[in-house]
Amino acid sequence: MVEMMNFWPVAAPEITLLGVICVILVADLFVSAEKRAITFWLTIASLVVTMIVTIATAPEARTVVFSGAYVSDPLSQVLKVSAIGLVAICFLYARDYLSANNIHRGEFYVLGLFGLLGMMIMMSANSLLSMYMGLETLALSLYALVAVDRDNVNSAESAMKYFVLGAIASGALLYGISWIYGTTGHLQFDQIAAAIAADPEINSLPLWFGIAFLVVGIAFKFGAVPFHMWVPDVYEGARSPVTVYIASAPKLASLALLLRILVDGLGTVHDVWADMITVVAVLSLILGNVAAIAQTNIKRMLGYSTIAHVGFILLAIVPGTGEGYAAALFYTLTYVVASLGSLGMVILLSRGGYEAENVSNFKGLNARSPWFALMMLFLMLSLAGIPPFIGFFGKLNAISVVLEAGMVDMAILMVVASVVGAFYYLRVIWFMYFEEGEDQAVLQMGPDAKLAMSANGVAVLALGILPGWLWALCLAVLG
Amino acid sequence: MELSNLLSILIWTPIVGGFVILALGDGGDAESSRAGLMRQASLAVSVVTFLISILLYTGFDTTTASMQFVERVPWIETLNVYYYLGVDGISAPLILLTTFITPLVVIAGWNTIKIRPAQYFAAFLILEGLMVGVFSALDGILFYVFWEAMLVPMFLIIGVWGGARRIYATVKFFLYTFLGSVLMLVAFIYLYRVTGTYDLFAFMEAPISMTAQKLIFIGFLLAFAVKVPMWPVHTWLPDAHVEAPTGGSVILAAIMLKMGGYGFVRLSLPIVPDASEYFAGLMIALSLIAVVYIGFVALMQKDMKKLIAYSSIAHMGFVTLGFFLNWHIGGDSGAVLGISGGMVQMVSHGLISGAMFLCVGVLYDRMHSRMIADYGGVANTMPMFAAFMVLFAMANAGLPGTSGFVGEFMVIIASFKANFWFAFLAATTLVLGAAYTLWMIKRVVYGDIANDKVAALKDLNSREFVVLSILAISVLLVGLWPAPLVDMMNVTIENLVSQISQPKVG
Amino acid sequence: MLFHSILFYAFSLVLLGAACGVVFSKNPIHSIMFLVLTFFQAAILWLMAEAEFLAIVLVLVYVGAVMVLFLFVVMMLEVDIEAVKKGMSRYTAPALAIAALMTFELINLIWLRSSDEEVGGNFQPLPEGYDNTKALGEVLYTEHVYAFEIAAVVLLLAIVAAITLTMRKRPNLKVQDISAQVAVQAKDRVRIVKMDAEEKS
Amino acid sequence: MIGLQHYLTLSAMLFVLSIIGIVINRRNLILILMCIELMLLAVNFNFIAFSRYLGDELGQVFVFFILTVAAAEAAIGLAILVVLFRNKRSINVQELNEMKG
Amino acid sequence: MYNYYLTIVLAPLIAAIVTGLFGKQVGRAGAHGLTILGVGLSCALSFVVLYQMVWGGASPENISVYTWAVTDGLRMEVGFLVDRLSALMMCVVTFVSLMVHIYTIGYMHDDPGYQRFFSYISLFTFSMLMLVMSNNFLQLFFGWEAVGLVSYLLIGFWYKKETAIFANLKAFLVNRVGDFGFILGIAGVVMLTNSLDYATVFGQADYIAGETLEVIPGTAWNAMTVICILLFIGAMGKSAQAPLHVWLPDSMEGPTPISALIHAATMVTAGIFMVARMSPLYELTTTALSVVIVIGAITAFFMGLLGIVQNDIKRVVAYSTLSQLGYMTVALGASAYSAAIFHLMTHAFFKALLFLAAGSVIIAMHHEQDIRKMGGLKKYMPITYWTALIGSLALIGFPGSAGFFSKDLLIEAVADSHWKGQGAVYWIAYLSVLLGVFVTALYSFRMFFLVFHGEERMDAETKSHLHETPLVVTGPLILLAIPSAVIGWITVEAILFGGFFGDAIVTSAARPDVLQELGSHWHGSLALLLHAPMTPVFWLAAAGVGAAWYLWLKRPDIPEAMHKKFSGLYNLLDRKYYFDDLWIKGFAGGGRSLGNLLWQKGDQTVIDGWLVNGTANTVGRLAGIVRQIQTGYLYTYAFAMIIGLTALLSWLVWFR
Repeated sequence: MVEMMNFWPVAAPEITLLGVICVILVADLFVSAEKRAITFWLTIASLVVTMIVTIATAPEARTVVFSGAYVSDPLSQVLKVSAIGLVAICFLYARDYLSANNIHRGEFYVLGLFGLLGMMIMMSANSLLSMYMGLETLALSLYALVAVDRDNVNSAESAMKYFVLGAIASGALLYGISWIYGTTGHLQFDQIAAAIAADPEINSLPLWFGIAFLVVGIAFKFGAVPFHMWVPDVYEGARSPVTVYIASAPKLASLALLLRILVDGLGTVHDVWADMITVVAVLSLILGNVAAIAQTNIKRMLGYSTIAHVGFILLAIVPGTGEGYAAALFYTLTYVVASLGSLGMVILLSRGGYEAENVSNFKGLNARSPWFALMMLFLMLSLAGIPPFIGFFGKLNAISVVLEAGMVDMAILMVVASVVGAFYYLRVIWFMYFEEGEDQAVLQMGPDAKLAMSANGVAVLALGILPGWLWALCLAVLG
Repeated sequence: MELSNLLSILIWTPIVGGFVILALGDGGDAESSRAGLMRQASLAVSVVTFLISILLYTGFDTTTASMQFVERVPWIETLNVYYYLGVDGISAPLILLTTFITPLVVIAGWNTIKIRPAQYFAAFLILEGLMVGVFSALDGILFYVFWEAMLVPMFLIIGVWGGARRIYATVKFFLYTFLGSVLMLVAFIYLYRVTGTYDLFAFMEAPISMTAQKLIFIGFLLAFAVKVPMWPVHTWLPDAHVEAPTGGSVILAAIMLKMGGYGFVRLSLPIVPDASEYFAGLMIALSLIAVVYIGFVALMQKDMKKLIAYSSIAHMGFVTLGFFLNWHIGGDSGAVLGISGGMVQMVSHGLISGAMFLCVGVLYDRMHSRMIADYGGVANTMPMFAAFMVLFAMANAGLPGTSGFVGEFMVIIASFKANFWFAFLAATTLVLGAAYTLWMIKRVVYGDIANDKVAALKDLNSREFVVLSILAISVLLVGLWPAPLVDMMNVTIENLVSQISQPKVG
Repeated sequence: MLFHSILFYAFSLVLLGAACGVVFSKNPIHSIMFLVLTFFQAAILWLMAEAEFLAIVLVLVYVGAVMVLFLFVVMMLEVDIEAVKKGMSRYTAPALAIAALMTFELINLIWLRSSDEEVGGNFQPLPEGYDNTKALGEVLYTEHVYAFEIAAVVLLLAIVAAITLTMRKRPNLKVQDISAQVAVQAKDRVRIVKMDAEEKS
Repeated sequence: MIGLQHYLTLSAMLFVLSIIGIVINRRNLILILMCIELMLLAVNFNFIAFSRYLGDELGQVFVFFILTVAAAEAAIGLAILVVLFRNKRSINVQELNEMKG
Repeated sequence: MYNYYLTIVLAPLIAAIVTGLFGKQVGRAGAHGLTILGVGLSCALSFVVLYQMVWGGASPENISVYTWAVTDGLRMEVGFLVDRLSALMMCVVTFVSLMVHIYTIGYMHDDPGYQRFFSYISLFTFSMLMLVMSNNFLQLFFGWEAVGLVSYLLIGFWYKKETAIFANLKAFLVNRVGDFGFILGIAGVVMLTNSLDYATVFGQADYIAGETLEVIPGTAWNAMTVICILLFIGAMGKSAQAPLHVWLPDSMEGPTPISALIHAATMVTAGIFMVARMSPLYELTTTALSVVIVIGAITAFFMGLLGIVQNDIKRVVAYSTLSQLGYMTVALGASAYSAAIFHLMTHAFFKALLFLAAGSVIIAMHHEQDIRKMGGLKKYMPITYWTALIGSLALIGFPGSAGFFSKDLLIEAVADSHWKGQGAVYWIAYLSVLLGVFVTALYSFRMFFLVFHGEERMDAETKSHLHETPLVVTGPLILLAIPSAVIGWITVEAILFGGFFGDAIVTSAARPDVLQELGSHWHGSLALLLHAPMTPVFWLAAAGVGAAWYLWLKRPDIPEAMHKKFSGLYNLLDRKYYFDDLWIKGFAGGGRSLGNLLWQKGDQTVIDGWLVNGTANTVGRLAGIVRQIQTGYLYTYAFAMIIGLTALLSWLVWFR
């Protein structure tokens, strides 16, 4: 039983979060619809508490508890802190929108927090079992979140699609896990790695099949081609706050999924999965960028753009170097900040009953609000990878590691794809600046959300001007 | 004044000024006193920047080829990226050109910008800072950051204040140039992987295999060729110029095109000299095609701005021609002449094309047409303007005594040393340049008054007069006495030539 | 052990047949029934593999709960059975081809390196006194307590989510709000409205 | 003698069948949910077979959790189905294409 | 002397700048006062310089004013080389210019662009002086182009006239074609010597004579020949040699004073001057000299023929200018540089005189220029009549006139040239100049008779206002008539046979010096005069005058009849051998078509249409296809996943 108790305070973040979720769940029952802000602020407060706990209880070195099911290491710390922050900002953006659309219910926050819990479990998972459990926690929360607006056909439809495809993906993932388990006899990542190292016989077709199924599951979570098809529909169909949620923190969880399984567990058979990931990444890069061009719905467009960005992240993984993983982490972190902001802007422009979902809704934004037009400009440029915004450094590092591995063709593909991608980001900018908008209404949003949005926009510039520390951090975590 | 951080001051004064003006805004009303204040502030910032840049000239040491006014502090230590600035004889004239042209552009847009003037001027100021940054950056990433960031204000300038097809033009401009420069980024990263640093001098010293050199050269080539622009990647330029507001056209032609030429001398030649040698024939061929082909194309333009845009391409052909003559000149001299000629041509083209676009802008402000056919006999109603226009046209045609002649002359002489036919084709610009420029002058300025609109034209106001006079004086000054300009670059270029003559295949 | 084999093949065939029935039958109710059959066959096969605990759980949880839920939903939704009785999707042919390919690959993989002596009999006999339920119970609450807790969370989450999605307050539903009744105060009960005396105009 | 390979083969066939069921079915969403259950069943077969083959309980523990999660998943899936049906009055797969392109 | 030179150059420049920029402030009187003062000062000082050179014993001076730029060891400077050649040119230029300035006061009296005009001609004087006084190729090119610029501005002076602005564009562009060769020539010089300075280049001339140049790969040509021909192409443009002559007749669209100054007396002779200046180079290459002489001969004869059919008074003079320039060029080609310069000088006076006289007639006729509408003007304008007569006689080389000495000796020189017995080139040159004499006399006196004699064909309105022009017009006529009459007599011996030019003009030691040979027969001006009737030149000229008299005064019906009978020939002449068509329709039109083709097909269709927008469209179409794949159906999505999965598995099984 001594071994049983050492999980505190290593697993404190998850435990704290679960605790506050229960508190909020109960508290929300006693809060009337008009006073829903209490739930909101309680949620924010609990996130702050969780964040503090996460930082405060961070162990000095890599610590494994729960019989090897849970690991706390710098990677999990960085990912968790980022995820908590992203979720908090997402909630800040969401509140006014939700109340304006009569879907302001405590469940939204609870489900969001459950999702966060799932992500954190994934980030700290040290075995395929806990990874799977975390993954399902996250996935089930997301399915429910997408459908949270019960009266919206599109939400329900996209939730259904997401659910079915997600179930197939987790089925594939499980099937893969079963093969990994069958060939190595283990579920813990370090043991899997050790088993493969110990017996070269294992490194053969059955294991590879397992890996292929795992790659399908991972690629689905990322939304990489050809397992991407849920992405645009879910981005479009979900209500905007949910889209913001899906587009931000879960990407970090996906990265954790990838890094934990493929690197921690299967790092020794890097060459097997590298080729698969390369193919998937190349397809994502091409298809994501090309398809985004033809979109008129900005959420859908950003959905496709996510696919393209995933291509970058995956390509950075391919070389299998520490620097490459760091680059992937850096890219993901910087990407989600910009993604959060740009989808947040969709919320910012929407009002009760009016969705600013089309790219054309951004027309004339510069006349309506020069400041937020500028913020959106920053975000778009960051996504397009134009310096001095942070997105550029993400691309820089990704291309750098790819070149280091001698994959010149991939590097060229990456830059050419980013040129194609620049087009649709530019379209948003030109709608904001060059065209007259029909909508002249003043932006309706609370000061907290506006502040968050400004901070988000400025962050992509500020990070771009001083990207050194973040890169150093990523290198320290994974390099 | 402390000169050690002069370059930083030159970069950040306009950028910070621009952001302040952007933040203060004009309240959306071009007629308001707040907008007026912003105009004055913009002018003040640009003039102050120019005045500070004079220190760069006075403090510049023409006897050394090494970098001056150097600043070097770590920026991104984990990537070995430095905030590394410095100028030599190649970049200093271009920085001066930048700081010189910007106030003129600000003045030129004084009353003509009716929508969001504060943003307009702020965009130009930020652009100015970024352009100075490009010319002074000595670190690959810093260079690239300035290089790309520059696209954004220009994109907005064309898109917001441009003409009817501005969106097509500005997106084309952006994507074209972006496509070119991303490959340069790949080349930079490759060099970083070889040297472990983004220091341009480390790039220059590192031995690189021939295959790698060729690939790097191609990466650079696309970036710079698009910017210059060289045939056949020039087609963004006419569109961008035509649709851009006057100030945008001026900056685009006067300075942004120079980025390409600057890139060739600063990066391509010294970093991959062997590949440059390998590709020199191709480069010369493309340059000559630009001179001849584009000369003919310019002849047939119906739109004044388009005509000047095409003439810019043809003139920039001389720049690239001069730069790549080195390996075709057998004798002991001539390479320096070619590169100096190219550099002088860049400065001179900056002045002349800027002036030409301003002239068209003057007409456009009055008649809202750029079509040659809408004009005729402007000299009758605008004699003062006609005088300027003819002067600048003559400069554009490369008349001796104007700056347009100096660079062309040097390059033609140098190219004769390389090959008779190089010089022969290059010299066709004497005929073609005169033909397209003066034919336009004939149709626009001369002749009887074509229509009532022309009859109602008013001659230059004092603001326009001042701008054009300043440019006219500079065009004549450089034409009559280019020695100060040439002396500024001589040592650096000689050093460059000796540097690129040594193979560095590793 | 021939008998064992025969049993295995027999149940397997029934299982696959039932699964096909799930996929291909036109009436969803039939599909559910086929699924129940499938689960039963699976439970039997698991028993044959000496995984008794899971076999029981499968029957209890799936047949007892999940399948009932399915049935309940199908009946509750009053789905127009006739309307959904349409043919197969246009991907049928290529999908079957792909399926054949995938099956071939998987079976090829499974039997690839199996020499004759290896085939069958590779399940180690369980030690004497082995109790599957006990063995699982021992590790479930110690070694796998973390996953177990998460499983609890997942179930909680499922409850919350299901309620969120399906429970709705009907606007016309007349229900008592006890907390409001308790919290009522005197001034809420009687409202005194001051009115001006009516005047004839 | 029946052993690992037999179970794996059965599992593989079941897995493929369930996937095909999802693809070729254009009638009924409930059927798709059922196919998902089938798929998980196939996975469970794999785990149990491997667990027995390797002689440790890990696989069976995993199956236990899969069963739990599958139940939760089924609940949420059906809840979404109900929501969808309330909005569309249909659970026809072919009518589920409001969003595309 | 340095200050003298600077003053000579700068005085007209300053006057031009002040009048040009502050035209309103200085007013009309100020404008002409200032410019005449400036040019007058230049003229006076030029004569002082010439005096110093010839009689004062001053040696040639080579002075650098300032360094324009230095790079790559190439010094580019602005400086003066003043020797007798340039001193003579300076005097001619400034004197004619001064006359024209004065004349302009009358001619442009009513023009609104009065100040502008004075500014231009003053600027021209400056440019021309820069050209002739230059000590290096760079400045030469500067002056060369600057005179072209002023010529452009002045031809288009009346910019409302469509013909004028057409003519000035044409003039500039044709000149540019010449300059194209010229700058290549300069570049060639730099290639061989790495210097632009005359002294350095000429100093190295002998060393580089053997250099070769591969213009067409595999064939080594003599570099000097190539360079000299290239430089001569420049001269052809500026001095209007066939086929680059087409601009000169059209340039008559400008005001008459500038026709006199620029397009007769000074600028067009810049080419002659340049070749003379480059004599150290030309002497090294007989091939180039052959080219020069043939071009000159063709111009001299065939352009003269065109004068016969012209009816515009100024155009007739213009064609005669072309023809005379041809003469000078022939002399250059014959290595008789001094003869060419001598003819240049005399021609400057009498041709300026003729133009100004024509201008005087035009003023009197109220800007009517068609000689068919004139006649019998002798009694109305006596001064003009007599001065024009002097000019015409000088032009045809009437014994004793300035033209007689220069032209007669020029023809002698050609006859004596070392080409003798060397085949076609010699005979082409010699016969052209001989027959040219007849032609010259014919068209000169045709015009003279039609204008001043015969019946009065003008309308009554014009006739009623006919009177002699004022003194500012006639004064310069008289002043120019004097040198036209006597300058030859006075200076012929000194210039041609006295080694007047010293080192400025070099002739090859390898061949007999033509002028020396000529000088061996020289017995003084009087002897030559007396010898005149014994030369074919005299009789040819006389025949020309006689024929003109007979055909246009006595029997005007004959030309009419011939016109009809030989309409083909007439058309050929009337259309100027179709050279204008070649240039305008052929080259200019062809250039425009080519430009259109490259623009429409090359830029718009191929590069923009196919490559740029084509790529964009392809991406767009791809996007459309991708959208098609995203059908919205769940089974499609699932199917895509399964295809992906199967692909991965298949790859593992078969390709790994």
